[in-house]
Amino acid sequence: MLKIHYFASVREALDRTEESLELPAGVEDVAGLVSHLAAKNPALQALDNSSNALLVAVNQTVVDRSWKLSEDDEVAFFPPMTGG
Amino acid sequence: MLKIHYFASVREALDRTEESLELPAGVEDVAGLVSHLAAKNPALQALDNSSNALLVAVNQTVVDRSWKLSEDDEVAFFPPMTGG
Amino acid sequence: MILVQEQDFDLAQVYQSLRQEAGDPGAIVTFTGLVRELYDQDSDTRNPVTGLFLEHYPGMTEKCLEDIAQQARNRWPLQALCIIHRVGDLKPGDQIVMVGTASAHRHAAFDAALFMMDYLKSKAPFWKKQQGKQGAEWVASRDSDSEAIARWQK
Amino acid sequence: MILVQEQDFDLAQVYQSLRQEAGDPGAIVTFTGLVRELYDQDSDTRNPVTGLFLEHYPGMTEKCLEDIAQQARNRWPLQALCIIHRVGDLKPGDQIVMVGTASAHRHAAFDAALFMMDYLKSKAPFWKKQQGKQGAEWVASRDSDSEAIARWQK
Repeated sequence: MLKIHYFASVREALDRTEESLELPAGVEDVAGLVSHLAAKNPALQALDNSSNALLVAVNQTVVDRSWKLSEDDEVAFFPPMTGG
Repeated sequence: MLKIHYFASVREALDRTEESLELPAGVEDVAGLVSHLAAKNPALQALDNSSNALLVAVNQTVVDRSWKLSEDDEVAFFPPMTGG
Repeated sequence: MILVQEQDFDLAQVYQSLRQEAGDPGAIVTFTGLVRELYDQDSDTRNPVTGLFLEHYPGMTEKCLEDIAQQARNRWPLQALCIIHRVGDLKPGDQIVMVGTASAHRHAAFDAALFMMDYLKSKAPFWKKQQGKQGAEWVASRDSDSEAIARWQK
Repeated sequence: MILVQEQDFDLAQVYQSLRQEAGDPGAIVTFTGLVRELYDQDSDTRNPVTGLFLEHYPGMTEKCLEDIAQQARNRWPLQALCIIHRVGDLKPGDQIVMVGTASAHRHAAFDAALFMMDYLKSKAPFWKKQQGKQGAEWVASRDSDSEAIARWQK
């Protein structure tokens, strides 16, 4: 199972904190997962269309869209960081 | 009267903390004063001959050897600073 | 010492820890970040900040801060360092974050502290939501923060 | 706040003063310099430092520190700053000097604090005499300190 987390403005836009799902058939990388989730959720699609509005971490490390996914990965979606 | 101060290693080399003297006849600038004092004191001459070993402040500002002196100036001789 | 916590921190206590842990330090630098009432986005003073909510990604946050600390140790000869970042609800004037470094020499201590702050700002998973008199909004990331990181990668 | 004094100083107290004086600070940086037991010149550990005497030029010292502070205020938007330098007899582990800066932004606070330390090291009339187990000697000035100043003059 993929464990998916949403944070900050992404969490609010999607009105969702987390979800779990099987790695969908045909989804190999982060880009594929974003497309799969966005098909069900226009808010995610909108975020993904904005430049630099949606970052993705896999297993707690920020990765780009070509990152290959494995079953049991922890995936997180969030906006650019604003700590400090 | 010129008021002259000596600090740190310069003070120790000359075994002198301060002295007062009239601006000597013919002495117009710092270089002239150093020559005048060094003639009486070989230790000062030695310091002046070493590269960058002898700094001079007039009225509490570091100046170069061409600085013109006036009666009642406060002159200080010291090595490069090592604070902080 | 790396801490992510809701409660406030005591600069004096952290400073004494760094001083002791360092052994024979010549230089200790501390940086403290505080919640400003007049944030840049509201600098026309129409909407002063009345509160700040700090969200983070538990687990990834600690991993990220450890990584930043390790990068600093690899680049500079540090005798001790600390990073403390608060999360949760804060108000104007509150301390948000501190980093501290101890080294034999001042430039190492200064550079490492600034390096950790620059990385922390853009790479650690914290997000600020500002509460103003006219409502709440997520703070936008700044180009200047990405540029600050680029300087270290030259 | 600019002080030249024999007695020790309390970082926590200075930090709180900066925080209050600044009004709405976003960033506070403190630098503290301490007496090292193993100074570079003795880093082979044959002659650890047992004491340090700090001589200065009363009057010029204060004038010089005021000038350095004013240069920092002219270059960066500071909300508050302090410089404290001790003189007289010190021992290893003692605090010698601190500078502190408060600003809206971290880079101004960091740069101004480092600038003041770099200038203070080479431009303020302080001289260190180190007491070691094998005798006392005046600390030599370092080329790296002059080079640090040159960086700010570019």
